[in-house]
Amino acid sequence: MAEYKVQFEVFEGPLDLLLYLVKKDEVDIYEVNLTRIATQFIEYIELMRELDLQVAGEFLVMASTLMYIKSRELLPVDQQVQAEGDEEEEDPRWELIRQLVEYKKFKDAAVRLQEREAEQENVFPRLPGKLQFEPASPPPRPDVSLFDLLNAVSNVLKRFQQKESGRDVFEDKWTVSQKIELLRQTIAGKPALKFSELFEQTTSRSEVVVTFLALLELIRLKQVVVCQPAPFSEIEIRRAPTAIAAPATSPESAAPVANSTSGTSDLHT
Amino acid sequence: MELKFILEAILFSAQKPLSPAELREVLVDAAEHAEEDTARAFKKVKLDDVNAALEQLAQEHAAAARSYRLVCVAGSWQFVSQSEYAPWLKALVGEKMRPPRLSQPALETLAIIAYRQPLTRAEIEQIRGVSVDGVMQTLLERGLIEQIGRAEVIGRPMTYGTAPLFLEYFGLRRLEDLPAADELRRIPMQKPESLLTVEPGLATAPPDRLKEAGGTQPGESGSPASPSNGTTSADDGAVNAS
Amino acid sequence: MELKFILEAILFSAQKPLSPAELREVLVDAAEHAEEDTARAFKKVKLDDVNAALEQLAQEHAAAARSYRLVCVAGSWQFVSQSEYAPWLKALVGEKMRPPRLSQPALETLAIIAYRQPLTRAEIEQIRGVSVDGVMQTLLERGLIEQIGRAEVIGRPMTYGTAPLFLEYFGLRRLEDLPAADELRRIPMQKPESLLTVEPGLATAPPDRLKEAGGTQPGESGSPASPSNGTTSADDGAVNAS
Repeated sequence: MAEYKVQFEVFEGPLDLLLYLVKKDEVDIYEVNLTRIATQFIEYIELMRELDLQVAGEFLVMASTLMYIKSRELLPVDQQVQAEGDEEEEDPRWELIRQLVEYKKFKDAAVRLQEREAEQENVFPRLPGKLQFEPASPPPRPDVSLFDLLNAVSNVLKRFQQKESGRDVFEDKWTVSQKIELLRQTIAGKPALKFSELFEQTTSRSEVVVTFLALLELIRLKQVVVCQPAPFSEIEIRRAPTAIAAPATSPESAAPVANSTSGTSDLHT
Repeated sequence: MELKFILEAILFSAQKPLSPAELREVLVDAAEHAEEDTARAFKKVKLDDVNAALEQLAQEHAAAARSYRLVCVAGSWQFVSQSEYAPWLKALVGEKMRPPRLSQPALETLAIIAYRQPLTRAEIEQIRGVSVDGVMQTLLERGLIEQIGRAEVIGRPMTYGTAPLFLEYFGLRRLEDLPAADELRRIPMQKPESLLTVEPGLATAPPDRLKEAGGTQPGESGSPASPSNGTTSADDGAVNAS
Repeated sequence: MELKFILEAILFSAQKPLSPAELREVLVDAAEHAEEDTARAFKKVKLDDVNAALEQLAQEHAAAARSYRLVCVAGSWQFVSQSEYAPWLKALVGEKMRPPRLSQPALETLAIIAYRQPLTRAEIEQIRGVSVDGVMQTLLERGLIEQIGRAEVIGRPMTYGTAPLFLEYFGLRRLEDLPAADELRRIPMQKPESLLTVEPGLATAPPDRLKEAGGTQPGESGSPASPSNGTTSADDGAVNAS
C-alpha cells in the first residue's frame, strides 16, 4: 500500500495513471480490459482520499467517465452500443483509448526530448581563440595605397588641364610615350628609382603630369611596380620582377604597394 | 579554391554559429576587400551553393568519424565535439552553463507544443488531460515557447508554438528534425465517415482503422501510428502490436 | 576510447595552444573528476604516449588535406587554418577593421584636400566641378579629414585639412612627404590667373605656412575662387568679396 503513495505523486494526471495501469497489465492498449482498469483506477482514487492526498479535479472527471464505461459493460450484450461505428453515439471506450494512445505518444516524445536535453549538456561547441593576423602592417590597414592617392591627383590634374582653354597640355617637349621610353631607360639602369627623382628634371607642370601619366601607363603594362618599402618611407619605382631575376633591393622589405594589405598570413587561432 | 573548404575554414575560425546568409556575407566581403583573385571569385556566390557545400561538408565530417562534427542548429552551422568526449572537455573548460533540466510535465507539454504547433492551451490540456497553467508559465519564462497568434474560434484564444531557443536548447536543426516528427505532427486526417466525433487535432486514428492499416494495408499512410514508422521505444510495442 | 581522439577533442575546443604536459594534465584531471570509466582509463597516461598520439594526429590531419592542420609551435599544439584562407578569415574578423575602399570621387577629393589644405568646401567643389557633400561626409566620418578653421572671408566658411589618421593611412611621416608635394602644389588649379587672390603659380603655400597665413593674415587667405567659374553657392560670393 505504501507503494501507491509514491506512485501517486509522480502521476502527471489521470491519463498518466491510466497508462501506468495499462502497462501493469502488460497487454496492448487496444486489448486492455477497460472494466478492470476502471475498477483499479477508482480504487486508486479512493486510496488517495484515504491518504488525505488532494485529488485533482481531472482525476474525478476521469473516474466518472470510467464508471460510465463500466456501467455500460454490465448491460446485456444486446443492449450494448455497437462498436462498429454505425451508431450515432460513439463508444466512449474508444474515445478514451484514442486519448490514451495519443497521450502515450507525447509521453514518449517527451522522453526523447529529455534524452536530447541531457545529450546537449555534453556537446561542446568549438570556441576557437580569436584570430590573430601577424602584425604585418599597422592596425588601421590602409585599403588604398599612396599610389591610389597619386592616381587621384593625376586624374584631377588631367581634368583640370583639359578644362584650360586653348592651353595645350602637352605643349612642352614631352609626350607621354616619350616619357614612357625615358622612364624605361632610366629604370633599366638601376634597381630602383625614388619617386622624387622622377620629377628632378621636370621643368614645367605639364611635364609633371606627363611623367605621372607615363608612370601610370608603365604600371598598367606591368613594366614597373611601385613600392613603398616601409611605412613612412618614400615611394620607389622598380622594374617588374618578371623581366629578369630581380637583383633589386631586399625583397621582403619592398612589397608592392598594391599588395601591402595582404601582409603575411600565418594564421594562429 | 573550393567553396566547401572556404566555408569550412570560416566556420573553423568563427566565434559563433553562422547561418548560410552570414557565410555568404563573409564571402562577399572578402571579394570586395581582398586583393586575391581567389577571393573575388565568390563575389556573387549563390545561397543554394553555400547550402549545398555545407551539406557536403557535414557529410564528410560525419564520414570521417573524428572527435568533432559539423552541425546545423536552428539554421546556423558550427563545429561541435562529439558528446562522448565531454569528460575531458569539462576538465578543460568546466561544466557548461545550462539552466536546470526541465521537469516531466514541462517536457510533455513542450513535446505537445513542438509537434502540434500552433495550438491553444485548451488543446494542450485536452491531450495531457490536466491543466497546464504552471508549466506553460515556466516554458514561456524560459523562452522555449511563445505566443504565436490567435485561434479563429469563439473567444479567439492564444495559440502557442516553440520559440527559436527551443531548437538551440535541444540541438535541433529545425522542427522537421524532431524525432518521429512525421508520426506525431498534426496530420490532416481523413475522418472515417462513420466516426464523425474524431477530433481534428488528434492524429491517432480509431483502433479499428489502425488495425486495418497496420495489419493489412500499410499503404494507407493516413494512419500515422502504423508499425512501419513506429519509434524504437520499447513501450511502443504496447501501442502498436495488434 | 582512443587517446588520439581525446587529445583531438581537447585541442579542437581549446582556446589556446596546449603543450603535451598540459594535455596530460587535462587527462589526469578528467580521470579524477569524471564518473565515466572511459575517463579513468587515462589516469596514468605517459607523456610519451601523448606525444606519439599527437604526432599521429598531425599526420592524419595533414593527410586529410582539409582547410586546417594540427601543428606544433614552440612545443604547444593547436589547430590552425591554412594560410590560403586568409582573405575570408580577415573578412570574418575584420568587418569593422577594414571599411570599404574609398571611392574614386572620395580619393580625388582627399587628394585635393591633402595637397591644397586648408581650403573651403566651395574651393574643393570648384576644382572638382561637382558637389562634394557626400564624399566630404564620408571622409569626415572615416577620420581622414577634419575641420581646421575658418576662412577669413565673408561668411567665414569652414576650412578643411587632412586629419592625423590621413598620414597613418597612407604611411606618411608628414605632409611634406606627400609625393611630389612641391611640384603638385605649385600647379595652379584655378583660372583665370588674373582673378586669383594670391600670386599665380603658387596657389597655396605649404600647409604649415598656410595655417599661419590663414590665421594671421586675412588678406592672404589663399582664396582662389573666382566669380567667373565658381559655383553658385552663397559661399562663393563670400569668398570673392574679400
